[in-house]
Amino acid sequence: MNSGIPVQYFLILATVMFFTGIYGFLTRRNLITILMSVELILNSVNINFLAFNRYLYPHKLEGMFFSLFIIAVAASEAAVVIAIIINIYRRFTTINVEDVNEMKF
Amino acid sequence: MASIMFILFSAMIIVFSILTVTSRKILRAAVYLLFVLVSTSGLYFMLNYQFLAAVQLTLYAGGIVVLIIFSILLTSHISQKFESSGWKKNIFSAIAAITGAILSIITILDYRFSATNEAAKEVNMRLIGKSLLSVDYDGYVLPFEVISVLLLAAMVAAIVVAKKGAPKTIGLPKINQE
Amino acid sequence: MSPGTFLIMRHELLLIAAALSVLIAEIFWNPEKKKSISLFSIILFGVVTIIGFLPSPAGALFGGMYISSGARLLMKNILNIGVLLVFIQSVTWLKKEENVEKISEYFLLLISTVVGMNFMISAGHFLIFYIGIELATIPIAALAAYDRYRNKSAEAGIKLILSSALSSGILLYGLSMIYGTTGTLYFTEVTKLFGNNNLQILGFIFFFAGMAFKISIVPFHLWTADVYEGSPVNITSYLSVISKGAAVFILIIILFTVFPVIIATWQKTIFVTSILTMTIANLFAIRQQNLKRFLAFSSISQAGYILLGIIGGNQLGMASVIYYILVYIFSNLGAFGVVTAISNATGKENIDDYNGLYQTNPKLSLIMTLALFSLAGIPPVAGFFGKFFLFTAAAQKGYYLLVLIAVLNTIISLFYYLLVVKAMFIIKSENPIKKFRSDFPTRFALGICVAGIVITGFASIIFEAIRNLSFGV
Amino acid sequence: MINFSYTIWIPLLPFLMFILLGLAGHKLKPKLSGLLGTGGLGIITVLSYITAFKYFFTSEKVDGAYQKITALNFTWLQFTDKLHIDLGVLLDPISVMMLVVISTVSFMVHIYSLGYMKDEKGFERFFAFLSLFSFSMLGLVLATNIFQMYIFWELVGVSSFLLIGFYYQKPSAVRASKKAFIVTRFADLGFLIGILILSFNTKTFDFITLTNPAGSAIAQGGGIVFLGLSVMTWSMIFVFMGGVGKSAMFPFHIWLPDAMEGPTPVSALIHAATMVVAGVYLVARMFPIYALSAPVALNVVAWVGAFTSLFAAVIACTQTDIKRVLAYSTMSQIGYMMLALGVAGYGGHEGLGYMASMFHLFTHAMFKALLFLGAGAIIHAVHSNYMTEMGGLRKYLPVTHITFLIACLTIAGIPPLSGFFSKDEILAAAFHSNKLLFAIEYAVAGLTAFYMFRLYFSIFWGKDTQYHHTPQEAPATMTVPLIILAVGSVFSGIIPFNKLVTSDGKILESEIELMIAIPSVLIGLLGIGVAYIMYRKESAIPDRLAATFKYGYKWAYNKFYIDELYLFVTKKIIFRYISDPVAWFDRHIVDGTMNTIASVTQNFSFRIRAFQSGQLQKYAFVFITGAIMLAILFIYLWK
Amino acid sequence: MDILSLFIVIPVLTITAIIFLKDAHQVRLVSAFGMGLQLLMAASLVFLYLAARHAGNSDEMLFVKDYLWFKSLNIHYAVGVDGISVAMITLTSLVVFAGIFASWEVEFLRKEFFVSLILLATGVFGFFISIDLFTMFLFYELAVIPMYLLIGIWGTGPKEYSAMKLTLMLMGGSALILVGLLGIYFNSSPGGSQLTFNILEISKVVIPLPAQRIFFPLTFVGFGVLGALFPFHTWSPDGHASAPTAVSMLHAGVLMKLGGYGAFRVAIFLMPEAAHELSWIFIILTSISVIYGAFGAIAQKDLKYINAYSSVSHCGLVLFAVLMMNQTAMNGAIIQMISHGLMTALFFALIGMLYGRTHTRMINEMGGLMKVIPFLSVCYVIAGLASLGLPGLSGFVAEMTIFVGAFQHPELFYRIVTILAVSSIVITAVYILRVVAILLLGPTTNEHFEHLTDAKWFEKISAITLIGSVAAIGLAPFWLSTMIGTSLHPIIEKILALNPF
Repeated sequence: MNSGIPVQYFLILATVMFFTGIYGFLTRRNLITILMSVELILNSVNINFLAFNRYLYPHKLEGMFFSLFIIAVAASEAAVVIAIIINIYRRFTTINVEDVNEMKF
Repeated sequence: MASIMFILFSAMIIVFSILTVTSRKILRAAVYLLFVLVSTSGLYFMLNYQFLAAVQLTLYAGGIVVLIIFSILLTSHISQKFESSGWKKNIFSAIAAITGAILSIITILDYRFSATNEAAKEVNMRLIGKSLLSVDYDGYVLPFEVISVLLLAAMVAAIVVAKKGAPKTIGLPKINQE
Repeated sequence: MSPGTFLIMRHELLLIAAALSVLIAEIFWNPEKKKSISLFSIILFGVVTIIGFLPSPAGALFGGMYISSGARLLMKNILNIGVLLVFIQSVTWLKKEENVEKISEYFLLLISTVVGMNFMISAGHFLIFYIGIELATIPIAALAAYDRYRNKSAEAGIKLILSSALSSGILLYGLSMIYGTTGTLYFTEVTKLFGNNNLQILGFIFFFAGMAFKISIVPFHLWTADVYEGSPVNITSYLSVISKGAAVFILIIILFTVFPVIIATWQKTIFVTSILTMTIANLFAIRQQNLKRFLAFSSISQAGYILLGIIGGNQLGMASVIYYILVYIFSNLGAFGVVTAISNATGKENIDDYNGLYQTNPKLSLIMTLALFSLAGIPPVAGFFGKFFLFTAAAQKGYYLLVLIAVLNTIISLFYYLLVVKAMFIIKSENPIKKFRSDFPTRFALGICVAGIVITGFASIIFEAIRNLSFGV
Repeated sequence: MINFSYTIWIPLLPFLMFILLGLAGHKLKPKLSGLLGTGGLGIITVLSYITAFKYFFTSEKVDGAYQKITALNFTWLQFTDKLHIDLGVLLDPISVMMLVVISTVSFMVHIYSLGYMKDEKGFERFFAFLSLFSFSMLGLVLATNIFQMYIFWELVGVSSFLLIGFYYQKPSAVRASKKAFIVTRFADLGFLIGILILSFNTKTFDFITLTNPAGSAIAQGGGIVFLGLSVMTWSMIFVFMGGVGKSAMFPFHIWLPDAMEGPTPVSALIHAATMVVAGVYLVARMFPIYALSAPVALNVVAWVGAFTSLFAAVIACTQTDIKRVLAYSTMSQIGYMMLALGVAGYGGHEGLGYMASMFHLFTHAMFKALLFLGAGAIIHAVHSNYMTEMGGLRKYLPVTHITFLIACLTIAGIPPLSGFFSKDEILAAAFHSNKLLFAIEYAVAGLTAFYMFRLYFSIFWGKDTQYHHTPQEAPATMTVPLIILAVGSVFSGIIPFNKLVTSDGKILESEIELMIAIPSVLIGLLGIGVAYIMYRKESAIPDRLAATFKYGYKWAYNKFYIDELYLFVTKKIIFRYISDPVAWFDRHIVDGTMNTIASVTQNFSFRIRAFQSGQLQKYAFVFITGAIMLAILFIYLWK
Repeated sequence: MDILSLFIVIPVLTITAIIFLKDAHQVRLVSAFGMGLQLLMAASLVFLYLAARHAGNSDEMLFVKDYLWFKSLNIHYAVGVDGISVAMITLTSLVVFAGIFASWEVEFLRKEFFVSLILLATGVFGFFISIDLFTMFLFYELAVIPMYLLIGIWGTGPKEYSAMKLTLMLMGGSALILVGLLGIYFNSSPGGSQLTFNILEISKVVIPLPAQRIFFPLTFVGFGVLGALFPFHTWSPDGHASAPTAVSMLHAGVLMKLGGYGAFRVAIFLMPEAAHELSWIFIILTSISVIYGAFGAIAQKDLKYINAYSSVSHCGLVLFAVLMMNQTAMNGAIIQMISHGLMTALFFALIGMLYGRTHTRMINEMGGLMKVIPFLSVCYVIAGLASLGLPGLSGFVAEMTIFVGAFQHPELFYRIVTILAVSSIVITAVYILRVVAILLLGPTTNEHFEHLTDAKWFEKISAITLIGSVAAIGLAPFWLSTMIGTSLHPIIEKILALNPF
């Protein structure tokens, strides 16, 4: 099927995507872009699961279903995050993450 | 053919991912994210997970990205440009991310994956449906049920937080406002 | 599957039923009488708690995805007790005008997190575990942001949910590696197929980092203080006791049942992180002025001690951890109960505000002292026994150095607990907190906590019962 | 065997009296408490005399030697199987002799005090303390073992402390009592160390076992050598250190002159007749060990005695406080006794010095008590201690005058008074042993006569001083003891000590050696003559002499600056260079370390607060780096 | 109910009674009654004990009661006493009794004061009757914690600082002990049978030497902190100086003895080989304590500081003697604990009473008190004399037993160190007399002092109780010495059997 492409390629792709997401999480100042970075991270994990499932363990559907549920969880998580972000916007009139630091030390 | 497609998709994914996390215009970032998600679903097609690819397109690209864009519209001006974050933060984050990536990749490449010998299952809607409702081994009815609770809770949670109520009286004394 | 087998899932089913009942009540209840939803929910949950204690069969369902055993039931029951106490403590706060219209949401969300935790504890498959852990976290984030009119509350919410999302991302990445190397996510199968190669250890470390986030282990703890401080007090106590307890439970189950092969690795991991956790948390706690923040660091350091029970990988260790969580529930809820009562009555949350408290509110001061002493591990209260058993468990495997570091850390922790005691008893104040009388639920909950703090230690039967249900690697 | 068990009452009675007066004294009438104390002492005196009679004249002798009789003994404190402190009564010639001395002098002093201390505040307290002292002193001499002796040794010390500081509101008295206690305490440290070494090597405290000439203690003790000397020698030197302290020998003599701050009867009893000779008694008690097993230590005894006697005599010539003169005289005389012991040997004619020492102890007790009581009567009359403020008192105080003169003659060694006999024996013993020591003692005899008569003439003759109040002779309670003691001083010389008190208990054949006796009398007369010339009438000779020997006089007058030396050592070295630094070290280094640990913790806690910056992304950064670090650590570094 | 457990039950009942009392005046009566009862119990315990011994009962511990508590860890609630514990219990009840009367006039939060005080006492009693290491440790910590409140609330001077320092340092000690105890526990059965916390059972096995080398120092130093072992003694001066009277009494009198007793009963008894091997290190430390404490006391001006340093010196002697590991020295150590407990309690009681009158503790601000308040002054002198080791009072007996015992040590090094330690008696005399001279004797310096009143009845009870005990031991030490000595026999035999000198 996809025998031409080794599974490692997928994994490397996912890893790069994963750490790109992490980079975004660490650097973006806007809360919404941070949320986007989280989505990137989750997506990369999905790729991993699917690649493993397809290449190595196609006799079961665990990887696929895991990805499915990750998507579902990500969706609900995103909903709550956005709700909170909106609340933050109401309270702080900004969604710059660096300004949201009333509590520290 | 497959490898060309893989190269295409993965290039898109990587490029747009990086653009997503570096673009200084938020709406553009959202659009790049959409591209990433779409490319990913392309990969899923490639891996023969058509159902999941569809879910990815509808739920992720269709749902979440739209949600994100809405919230962007609610909270920002479209053309608003961020001042770029401090270079220190960028450098250190990049170092951390690159170290992590190198570590992971080295470790992955170090490992010899071995595929199972058992026969592969043909992934089709019937199988997916059966598995989703199966209570046996490799059946996923329980997570399916649990996720419904999660979705309900998330819905309520979002409502609780976002519900707009006029701040009538605030019972807490001033001291706690700070 | 016969309907009888559902009995095994009794906890989860009852809880879901309870959650739905609250939802239905919210819909059909007379809006004027919304306040009584509190009572309704508490009674409902009390019933669930009691039923949970009835004997129940053990076994696996859904092809091994759901596992029920004596230890897991015990953990769920212990959590239920804690949740019930938190519920009772919340009543006063929920009566406040700005909260009245969200009472049922409060209970609904909390009960659903309990559902998540129960599934997490009963997980036999990483998928259930993952969904459980998310279910146990996402609603809490919303609740942390529950005080919509307080900046800090919103900040706490966003910090919690984004950190948690990051940590689940890392955890998932780790899980994906475990899946990739073993080809399965069923606990029983992973155990068999797990080796000791680098990729699996990488997967394990990332998984551990995700779990460590939930338990607030250094260096994955930084969210804790801010979230605890910003959240409403009751949510803080819920986070510090129930969420943490559940995460500890599932961590110990997974470490003992899924990863016995790499015991050497996770022992080293725990060794390093527990030293870091105890020390750093204590160092931070010394300086705190806000009591919630103070208790946050205290609870982080408690997590460090708990790791001592896990590190041995023995039956005694598991027993001591479960026992300690029980004791910790009573002690921490005792402390938070007092903080809640005072916060509700006066809105004061700083240690300085407590100056001279004993003169005006001796009972609250005594309860607080008792709770803090229990947290510090001073006899004759239960915390002493709890800590002693934890240390014994670590010493059994020869981790004397770790025990020494831990006991030296308890001295630092004693220092800051005594700072609070000093404020209440010793320092004189110009205008101390006025004398007030708490309402019945608060007093009731505090009474239970005090009884728990005092009795749990002396009544050896509790520990022995826990030990009989525990197991080692 | 004669039953001596009643002797337990001899020490016990004063103890009960002490308890009674101490607890209930302030409720009794002062006079009654005084009479109670005196009465108790009277009974003891009678008992002592009975005991002495029975012991010396009716008890059985073995081989012609007096036996050591343990009248009573019980274990008070068990250390090990062999080492235990017993309390008991040991009767042998010297302890019986001491009984007589102590009870006699003490009884006299009690009677005297009834008059002397009349109208003093704390009268009953005074008698309580006197009873305590009597108890301790009697317990000391009757001790059956060295540890019992140490116990009472300490008790004597404390009663001395209490009595010197009797006028506790007078700062000088407080200082003196403190000094006396601490100096003797330091000496007692040596005693205790000596006991420890002794007991470690001999495994016994018991005197009879220890001093048995044929016993194992003496036989084996000399064998083990430490730093060049045998352990026995070490232990005996240390034990002697205790004696040096108690008997005010050089260099621990400094407390005795100051101790004169106490009431005069106390000086008479404790600091002249009884307690200060405890050191002599101690050496005598351990004599067989000294003589047979630790000759080096015995040599030390001799030289310390000789030096002190000379040293004190020189100082005595320059002092003007009459009690101080007497105090130095006491030191000098005790030096004699020590010397005598030091030159003695065990048994036979060698033991002459031993006998002489005990003899002198006895006679000295009489005449020195007499001198002090006489001085007390004088002070009582003129309200001053300084002989420069006295003169011509013979007219006012006839009884005192006569008895004082007798005492002076006795101490000067004029025959046939008792002092002559005892001093002569000492000189003889020294002569046969070491000519240098003899020469020193010979000179001291002259000095003694000189300073005593300097005192005598200055007080009773000399210038006719005008007094504010006409001095009056003391009441009968004071003069009667003077007379009794004067009689004692005159006649005690005829007691045949050579038959009664000897080193081995056997009779010692000795007679007056004219070769030695005549010169000694002559030098005594010479001293008297010089004093007569210088002090009979007011004259300028003393001042001129003092001017001629300016530095010598100044040094002697200032007691050779030994006090200052001590002061330097205590104040400067102990306080400033040890204690204060220790206290500083404790506060700043030891405690400072603890505080530093605390502050470093706090400081560190403050430093690391940047981690908790409130920035979500920094938290995440730590999270990620933490996870990566752990992964690197456990995958590649520490697998 | 066995007699030993009553020693815990009675204080607990007293506390309960106090809590439910409405009238603040009755509080002290109830306390005095409860602790008086405790004193009677202690007296009867002495008689019961001696009677049992006389009847030929030669068990190591008498009145043993053993209840299984935590089955899985084999933790028992086990009590039992030998002569040593009986002596310590008697000491404790005496000091507590005197302490109650010494704090008769506490006004501020009286109820809480007595509750804390008796709670502390409960811990101490529990410690002394325990023969199970777990319960022993439990009671040990229980005794330490009330100190914080007692000093912090009712203390004087820099009380918060002192209280915190004291608590933390003592807890630091107990931290070491905890590790030591766990080490002992897991090595308590080299044969592989049931592990145990029971002291008697552990004493029958030989803990492997490598383990002993680790856990002996931990345990010894841990207990040594409480026993004011140099350089871990610095909590003591500040703590004592800031503590209220009764607390100083109890603390110096009893609590510090926990250290000595624990070092003896746990560290040395259970791990004699390591003790023998390592004793020289600790001998050096304790000798420093002895001398250093005494010198430290000379330079102080505050009465309580003087006494605190003196306690360092005297308690150093206890540990010193224990380390000599022979019958006589250990006997002396125990007597010294009792003796020091009584006289230092007396000291602190008197200092408290003086302070209550003169409102100062600086010796150079006082003077000539003998004339004004003779009773207290005489008591002070007696305490001082006891402290400097006057025969006829308890200090002498204790010190001499220690010195003679220590000097029997076969090795020269130990004997030389003993001589150093002996020299402390002179330094003691110096600082005691200095204080007595400045404080009590001489003319009255301050005219305000002319009108001071002498001791009240309750103060007299307090002082006389203690003086009586001090004198009783000093005059008739044999029964105490014998009682302790017979109990030491089995311990010494164990040590001798393992280390034939």
